[in-house]
Amino acid sequence: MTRRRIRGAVAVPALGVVGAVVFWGLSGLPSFGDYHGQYGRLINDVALPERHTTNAVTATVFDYRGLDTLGEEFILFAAVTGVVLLLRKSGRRGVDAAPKDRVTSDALRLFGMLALAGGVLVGLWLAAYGYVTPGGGFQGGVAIASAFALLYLAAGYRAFARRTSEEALDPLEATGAGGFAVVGLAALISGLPFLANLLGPGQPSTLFSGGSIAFVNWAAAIEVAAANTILFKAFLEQYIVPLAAARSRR
Amino acid sequence: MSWLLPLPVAIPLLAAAVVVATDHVAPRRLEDAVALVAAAAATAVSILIMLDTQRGAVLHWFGGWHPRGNLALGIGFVADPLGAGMAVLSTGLVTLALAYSWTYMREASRLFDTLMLVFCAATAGFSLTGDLFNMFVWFELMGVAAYALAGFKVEELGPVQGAVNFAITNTAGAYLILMGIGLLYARTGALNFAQLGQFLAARPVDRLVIVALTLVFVGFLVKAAIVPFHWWLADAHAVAPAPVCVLFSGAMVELGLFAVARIYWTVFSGTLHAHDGDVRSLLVWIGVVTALVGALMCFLQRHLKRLLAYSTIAHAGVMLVGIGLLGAKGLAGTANLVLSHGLVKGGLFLVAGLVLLRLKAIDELRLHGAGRGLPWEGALWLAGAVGLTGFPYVGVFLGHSLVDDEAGGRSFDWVPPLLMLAEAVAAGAVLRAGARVFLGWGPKRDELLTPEPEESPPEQRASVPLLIAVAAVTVGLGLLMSVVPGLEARTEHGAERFVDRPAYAARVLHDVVPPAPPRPPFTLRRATLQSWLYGIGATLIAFATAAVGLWYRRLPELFLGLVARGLGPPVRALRAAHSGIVGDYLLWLTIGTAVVGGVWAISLR
Amino acid sequence: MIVETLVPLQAMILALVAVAAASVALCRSPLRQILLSGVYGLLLVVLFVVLQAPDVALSMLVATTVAYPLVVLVAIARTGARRPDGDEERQR
Amino acid sequence: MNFLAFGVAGWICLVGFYGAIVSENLIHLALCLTVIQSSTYVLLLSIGYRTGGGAPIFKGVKLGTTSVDPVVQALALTDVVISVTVIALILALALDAHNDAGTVDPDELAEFHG
Repeated sequence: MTRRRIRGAVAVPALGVVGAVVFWGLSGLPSFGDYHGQYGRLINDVALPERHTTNAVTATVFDYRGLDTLGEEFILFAAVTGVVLLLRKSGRRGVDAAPKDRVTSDALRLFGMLALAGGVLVGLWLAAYGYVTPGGGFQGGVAIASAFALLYLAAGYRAFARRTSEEALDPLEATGAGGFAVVGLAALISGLPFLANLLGPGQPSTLFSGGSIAFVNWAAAIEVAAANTILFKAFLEQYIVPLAAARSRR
Repeated sequence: MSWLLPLPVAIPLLAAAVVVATDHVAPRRLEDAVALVAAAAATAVSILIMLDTQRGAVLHWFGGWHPRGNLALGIGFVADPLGAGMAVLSTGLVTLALAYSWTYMREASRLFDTLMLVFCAATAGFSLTGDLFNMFVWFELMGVAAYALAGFKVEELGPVQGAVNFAITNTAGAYLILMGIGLLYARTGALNFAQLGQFLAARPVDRLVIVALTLVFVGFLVKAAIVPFHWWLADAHAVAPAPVCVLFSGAMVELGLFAVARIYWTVFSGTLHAHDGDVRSLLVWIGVVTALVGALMCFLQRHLKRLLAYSTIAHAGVMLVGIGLLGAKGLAGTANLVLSHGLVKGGLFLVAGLVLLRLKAIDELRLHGAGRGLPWEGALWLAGAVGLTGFPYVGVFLGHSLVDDEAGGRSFDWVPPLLMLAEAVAAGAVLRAGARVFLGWGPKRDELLTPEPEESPPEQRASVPLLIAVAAVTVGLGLLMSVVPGLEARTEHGAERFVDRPAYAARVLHDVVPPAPPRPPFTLRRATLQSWLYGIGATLIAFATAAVGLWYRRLPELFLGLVARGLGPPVRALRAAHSGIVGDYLLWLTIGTAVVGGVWAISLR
Repeated sequence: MIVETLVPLQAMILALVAVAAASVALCRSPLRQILLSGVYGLLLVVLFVVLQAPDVALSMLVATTVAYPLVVLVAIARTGARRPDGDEERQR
Repeated sequence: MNFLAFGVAGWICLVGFYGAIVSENLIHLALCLTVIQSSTYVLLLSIGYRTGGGAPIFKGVKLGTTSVDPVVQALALTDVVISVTVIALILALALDAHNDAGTVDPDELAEFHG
């Protein structure tokens, strides 16, 4: 028996006991669909009248529990920094060679550019209306970043690399993440609690509803878009460049 | 001065963003300076907060969302003396580590500085928060920065594997915490500690709460490296750059334990009041086992940083006993231990980093006698080892004797001798390694000790006097922690407030400010005869352990044979269990969860 | 009325999610696994929609259609392919 | 139905753990971690669900309409981001392991000996 087989054999009874304990605990939950937690009801009751945001989830994410989101943005920030740190010795940095693009069709290139434009628009739209309808900074940011990934697929690495230089992305990412902290500190300096709303509640159902939620939301969108683009780039460099280097050597 | 509370988090985060934003324009030195100043500022603010808490807990509601009725609407930071003290220690260690890294870490220093700052902010937020899910967010932030820092030397397999094991086990633990949070939220509709505690205290404990308790505690015990969740620690600590080890051993493990204490006292202590005996016995047991396993494994190491890492596990066990006794005095003992151990152990890791820098090796046997020309490093190493034994009025003595008092007071009289033994053996291993490296005592070969991969030395242009100065300050502060006048009275007072759940809830939810306590006197702890005996006994055992480790071959053959026959198989099995394979670690995590959950399901029901 | 049609729908999707989760976890080849986990992610998106969580569904959608596949496929391609310098032996 | 949702969450967690324990490939292991993580989304959203409740979005809905719990959704949102980032980090580590050792089988990475 290999080590892995033994492990699997021991895991089954161990997980069985864990499962028994967990299911026993889960059976003590209130019935499905019959939830009466006070916290969520309180937020549902106050979000629209007090904050003028129609989306209670966004109000929670960016205002009532905005500190969690600050932490979350920095988790993304730290993870991207970590990925760049961990991959700094391999990929493009390890093999210093210019990649060859496999994409040669002009039509495909054009499609890539259009996809980029379309993706960015969708992303901006998602981010903009986050506090009115579903969506928000995170979803919009990822959509923008994935538009760049599409650009890579359609137009090749060089087009992708040209539009995503570190000199531009790093400051953008830092501005997004730092902007969040600055909004918080601005409130603190004006004598209010950290992340307090400086701008009043605004009009419901418009782009400016929710006061400084708008700023925080856009900071998050910028941070998420830049961070994910850096992340995708760091991974794509692992793939595209060693392959190109291997091909040119052959 | 409640407006101070967000700053230890906001300053380092903003500085991290500034370091990244200016990466392509600012010179490296400027970025290093920004990082160092930000960490120092966070430490200074944390100290101010800690002084402020002497008059009562300090609150800050983020976004200005004060509780409605007795329902918390937003997230609050609640600083009390022990939480603020934890923030001071962890941000202070980051400052010292960044000072040490000034010349020690040159390559990729921008990424390194950024992650250190993020780590700094996360530890401060973790220590100060009054909200369960927010604590989880800081936990993950700390983790993400730490995984990357552990794998810093990507070109060596050891660091990469250590970081993999660290990241995977801790992530799995984090998901268990999150499930536990979900269960608690289902029961209470609350995430604020005070509100959770108040809701649960009004009703008897039920199955949902027991399972939530298990999941949350197991998740944090993974971070705290408690047996059987400790495996990842040595792998990750041994391979990270020395300044990072300081944070891992000095702050991160302790924050796992801090979370256990914080959550027990604010959330579960009310509802579990009638059953606290069952919680206590389990926590004390696994704490004692952790201390003994850590000490034994420590004795078997020859890789200096790995040896120190196992010593951290031994001390984490002692700290868990202090918390697990569920009394204010034991908690105060753990608080003092965290402080003195964090600084002394951090200092020892910095000395190990110096040894690697100057002698280009980290293996005790390879370094045999090589450290004769390094008197400063040798002296610091010796001082640190003595600081970890519990010799009266040196290093961990104060914390240790408080834990012993609590154990005696709760008829756990069998515990203090075992803890003394564990700490003494672990300190003896450090002494042995020091004697071999810096004095050249003992043989050059020893099959008892496990060979581990070597580590490539750091940047050679580092400024040695600066590094020695930082290490000396760190070790020195740690040694002095038992003779700070009034510290004992203040930590005991802080611990009494820490365990007072109703007062905490009243402060947080109803803004009831308790009357200002009388100023405790600036006196030293009067060591009892018992603690003198324990301290001296531990020191003797430590030196004896070191001597045995160096010269055990001179013992009679017959005796050695008997010992080998008796202890050989279990020690070999224990060693084999520390396999470095992440699948094994996950299996142990499952088994540990099954045991903890099973025991509590039966005993607390 | 909505309630009555929703409950069987939720039950069905939950059952599918349970099966898909098992197939992702127990599938041994990473390449097949990423395909299965794409299916699993989309099932989760549907589940979140019927649990009235459109924001989470949208996040899960962008994560499961873009972020996961991209990084995972690169990792698979890089580790499954031959090393750039042509040797597949362990370097140590 | 009453227990199905919570039971499925528990099942996903257990099966994810089993897959991770016997995994032969770090990339596979990372995906098993996402499976474990997904159990927390299912649990959180099932907990906050209210029969007949709509999404907590009050555009064109009159005040006082029942809706599901918005807090668990906020927690799940945070959770999704955390999951993506942690997986990216673990995959980066897996790539490094492959660079250093030529394998991503956790059982073959054997640097430590006790």
